[in-house]
Amino acid sequence: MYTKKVMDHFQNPRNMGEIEDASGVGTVGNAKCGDIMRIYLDIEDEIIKDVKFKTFGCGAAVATSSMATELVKGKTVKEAMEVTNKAVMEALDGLPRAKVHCSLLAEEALQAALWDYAKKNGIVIEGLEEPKPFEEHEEEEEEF
Amino acid sequence: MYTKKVMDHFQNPRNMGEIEDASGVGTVGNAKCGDIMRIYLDIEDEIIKDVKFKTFGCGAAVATSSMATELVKGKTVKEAMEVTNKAVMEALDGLPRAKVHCSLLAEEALQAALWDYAKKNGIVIEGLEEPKPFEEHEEEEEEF
Amino acid sequence: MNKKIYLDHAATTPTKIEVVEAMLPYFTEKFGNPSSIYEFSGQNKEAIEESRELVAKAIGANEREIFFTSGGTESDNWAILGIAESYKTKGNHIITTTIEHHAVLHTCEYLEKNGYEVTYLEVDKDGLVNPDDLKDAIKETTILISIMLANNEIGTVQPIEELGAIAKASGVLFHTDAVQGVGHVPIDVNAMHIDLLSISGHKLYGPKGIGALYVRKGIKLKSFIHGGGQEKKRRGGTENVPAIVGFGKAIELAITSMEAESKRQADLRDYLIEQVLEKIPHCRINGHKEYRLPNNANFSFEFIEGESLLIMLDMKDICASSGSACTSGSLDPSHVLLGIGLPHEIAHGSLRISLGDQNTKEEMDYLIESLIVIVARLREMSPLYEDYMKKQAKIER
Amino acid sequence: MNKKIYLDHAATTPTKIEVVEAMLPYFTEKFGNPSSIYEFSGQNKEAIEESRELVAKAIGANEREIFFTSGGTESDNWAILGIAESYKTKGNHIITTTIEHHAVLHTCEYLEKNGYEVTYLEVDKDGLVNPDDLKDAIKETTILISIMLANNEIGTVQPIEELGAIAKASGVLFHTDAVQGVGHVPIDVNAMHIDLLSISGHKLYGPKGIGALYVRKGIKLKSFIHGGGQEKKRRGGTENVPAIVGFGKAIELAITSMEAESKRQADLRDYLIEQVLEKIPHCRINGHKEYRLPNNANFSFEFIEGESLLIMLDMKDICASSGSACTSGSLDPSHVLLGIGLPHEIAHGSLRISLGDQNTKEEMDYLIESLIVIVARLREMSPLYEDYMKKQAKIER
Ligand SMILES: Cc1ncc(COP(=O)(O)O)c(C=O)c1O
Ligand SMILES: Cc1ncc(COP(=O)(O)O)c(C=O)c1O
Repeated sequence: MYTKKVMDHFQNPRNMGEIEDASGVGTVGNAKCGDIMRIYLDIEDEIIKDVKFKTFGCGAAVATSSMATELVKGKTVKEAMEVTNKAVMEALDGLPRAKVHCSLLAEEALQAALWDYAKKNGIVIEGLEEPKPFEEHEEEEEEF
Repeated sequence: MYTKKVMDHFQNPRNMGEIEDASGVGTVGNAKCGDIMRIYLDIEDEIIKDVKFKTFGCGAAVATSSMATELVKGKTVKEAMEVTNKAVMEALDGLPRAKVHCSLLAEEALQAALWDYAKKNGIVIEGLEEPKPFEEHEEEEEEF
Repeated sequence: MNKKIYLDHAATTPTKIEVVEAMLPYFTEKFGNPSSIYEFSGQNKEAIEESRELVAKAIGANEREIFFTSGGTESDNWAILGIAESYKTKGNHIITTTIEHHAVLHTCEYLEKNGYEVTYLEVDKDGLVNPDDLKDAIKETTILISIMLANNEIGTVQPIEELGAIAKASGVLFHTDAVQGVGHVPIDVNAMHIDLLSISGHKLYGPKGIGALYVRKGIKLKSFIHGGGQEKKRRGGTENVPAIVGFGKAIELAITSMEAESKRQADLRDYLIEQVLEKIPHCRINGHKEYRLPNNANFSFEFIEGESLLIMLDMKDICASSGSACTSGSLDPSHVLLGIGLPHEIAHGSLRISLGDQNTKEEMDYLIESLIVIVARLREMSPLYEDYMKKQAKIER
Repeated sequence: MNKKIYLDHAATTPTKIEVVEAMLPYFTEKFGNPSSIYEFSGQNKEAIEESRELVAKAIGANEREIFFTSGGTESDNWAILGIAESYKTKGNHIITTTIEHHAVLHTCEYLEKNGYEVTYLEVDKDGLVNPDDLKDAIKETTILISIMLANNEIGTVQPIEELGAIAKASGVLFHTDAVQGVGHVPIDVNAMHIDLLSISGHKLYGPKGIGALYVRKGIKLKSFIHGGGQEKKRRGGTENVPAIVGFGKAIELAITSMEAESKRQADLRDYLIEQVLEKIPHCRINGHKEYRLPNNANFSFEFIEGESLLIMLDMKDICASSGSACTSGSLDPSHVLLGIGLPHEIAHGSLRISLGDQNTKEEMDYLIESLIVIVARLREMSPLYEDYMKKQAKIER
């Protein structure tokens, strides 16, 4: 079901962990859908010096967050803005159709972390939109 | 599907053939339903001295006519009147449910032959009813 | 002769050894549920998709248009009931023929009891549908035409391409029951304008209990069996992996050998027909002389009845059939033989010989000899023959 | 460990060698169509009837009440759609539960779209139906109650006898999906007042693609698959003889070994549950503690997600499932886990272990060790766990 690359990133996730006093942290997704991603950025002089992630989710969720961190590590903030879900998917040699949303989540997590960094530093990153606020628990009442 | 007795009477039908100038001949059934039986009786002094049959029909039809002739051969007319479809079925160790009508046909053929004998000789056989006239081809129009 | 001479391949075929061998690992080793997530089951998913491709290829379809079912009967039911339901806002009229298999006929009768209108096209004496009749039958409310590709009793092969073109020109969906056709005659769903097509595994040396329905891309078709997400959510139920694998293997083998086998069997068939007609009086062949399955010969012998004939053939180790296997045991003669206009008493005396890939010319000779003896014997026993002979004698005098 | 540790017997079971051996002759030698008239096919008819007796015996039914189908899904569809149609003049209300298999749920949803009313009984936190709820739900128009005997995900076994008695007292027909129950817990259709019961072959070490529906004598049940005269005209389609024979053999073996195997597997299960609950924090067991299938254990591990867990187990050669096999791949957590009131995030972290006759204590130990490592690893990766730990730290400070 998953490509070799996905399995590799799932089994050996790169940059898993957290960064204390990170320049920016972004958390997206919700437990209701079964995916939560958190990305930590350590940015110095507009360069992403370090990046870590934590993910609650399926194999694809783990792999896409791992790959997303790989793709932005050492890059400038501007370059990081170009890491789209498509780029993540391509780097993983593709995802099953039902799992494409994971790559979107990875893109969102990254952008949420960048937003946090921008906000903390009072700067504006071109093209970056404010992420939806993260709610760990579901907002709505259970349907069942 | 058939008992050994049925198969034996089908494979080696007893009294198959015709009797010229028979004392009585009865033909019943119709080709539409796929069964026609004809029984020939040679009766002398109220005793069935010889009996033959011809049958167009399935294995059970052949076997029941064969058995019916066996059961009446050498018997008196009165005794022959007691050869019912049940007697024929029992003598054959039973018939599949879908084939019970064959044994009825055998009884009818026998009674039709007796009726013919009675008519030719102007006598009345107690309990014997006039058989339905035999029509080789269907009376009604084809439905198809 | 000592071994069985099996001449009833239209009823069912033996599963080929290669097919059984292809199936075996999926019972005991690769037994996983294809819907499971672990790798051990992934191989089963792949095996299913390989089979789907093989089935698709056999009829010129795309693999995404193939849905596995439990057999030809389910495929027919699904196609007809599914379209009836999915297109009920468009209309309630269905066209079929009088000589379809019961899987189609009884399904149509069921629909008739539920507010649908069904036209049963008659066929000519050879079993052919007249394309003009089809044209005339189509109306505003017609949502489906279901005409079998090849008849299971008399072997007549319909002008499917022409019928399909008519359906297409009228914008009506076209289903064909190709259970007897696949593996015997070339089929291309696109060239023939077929929208839905039923196949069964056990008629082409595959296992029983497996079949497929081809559904042209874009056609709405309601699920018939509701359940899990299998078959793209269109047919619930844990996939019958071994049978699907066997089905794929069987159809691949059938298509590969089709040209040569069809020719070989048609030659045997022609020899059989010629000999029987020559050597047995009061006998006719049913079905079309030319547009007929390569492996089918259907005879009617006057004055005798089919079941007796079958039992006597069985005593000579010959397995054959009289009308469809499904109808034997019933009292009515086959609706197909009545449908081509045979009178009841002739229909009762029918014999279907359906050849397979193991049959030989020697077996045909043995069959012919056996038939000569048996038919004569049964006629000797037949009051109808007696009457006929007496009539003839009178005429000659 | 090198060989696969298969712990997903609720998804499907390997076909037993004895079962495959019983089936084999019916593919290549005794391949005849049971509806055919010749002796060669007679043996197949007999084989089918022998299997029918074995299936009947397993549930205390009469063999004339057993109808073969293509699997559990078809049996469920037939029971529900058939009764809905046959009794529609009596009423249009059906009662079922929120935790049924999709074969039942999706069929009920289909009926809802077609003028029927369906009540979905909720279950308690252990998955049990409250008999009083059932009593309250029955009304004038109720024609069918369909409640599964044992749940495929959490293993909860319903008080079927009590529920059946309520149905009977109300004069409502009672169907139970016993696909997961047969061969694991004793079943008697009479003592339990069951009118219709679904079984599937591949859940009890028989082949896939075969199942049965028990229909109590006297119950009107419309055909679901229309076709030839098979199964007393109630289910068309050439009989899947090899699968029927295998099914019979499998159910016979299952019933013979049931008492001992259930005990053995329940012991393993209890050991597993005890160890996991003891050794892994933030973990709960789903389903009823006592009224549960002997081979089922269903855990929820907080802060982690099921698919990752399954893949990591798979990497250790352990085959297990998270919710039903059918639902994996979808985004929603299992309706059963939601049905017993689990919040979404807990439901996502569920693991179903279903034992089989080959599993050993050593395998349980290996599973436990693997789980300890994997759960810890996934929690290490989980932002939810991070947040939880930080909260705890704050509280402790
Ligand atoms: C023309 C035709 N359609 C449908 C069927 C039904 O196929 P199955 O027996 O696989 O359900 C058959 C054979 O029985 C057939 O000959
Ligand atoms: C409770 C239950 N009902 C029905 C089914 C469907 O059975 P099958 O896959 O044989 O169609 C299953 C298994 O998938 C099940 O667990």
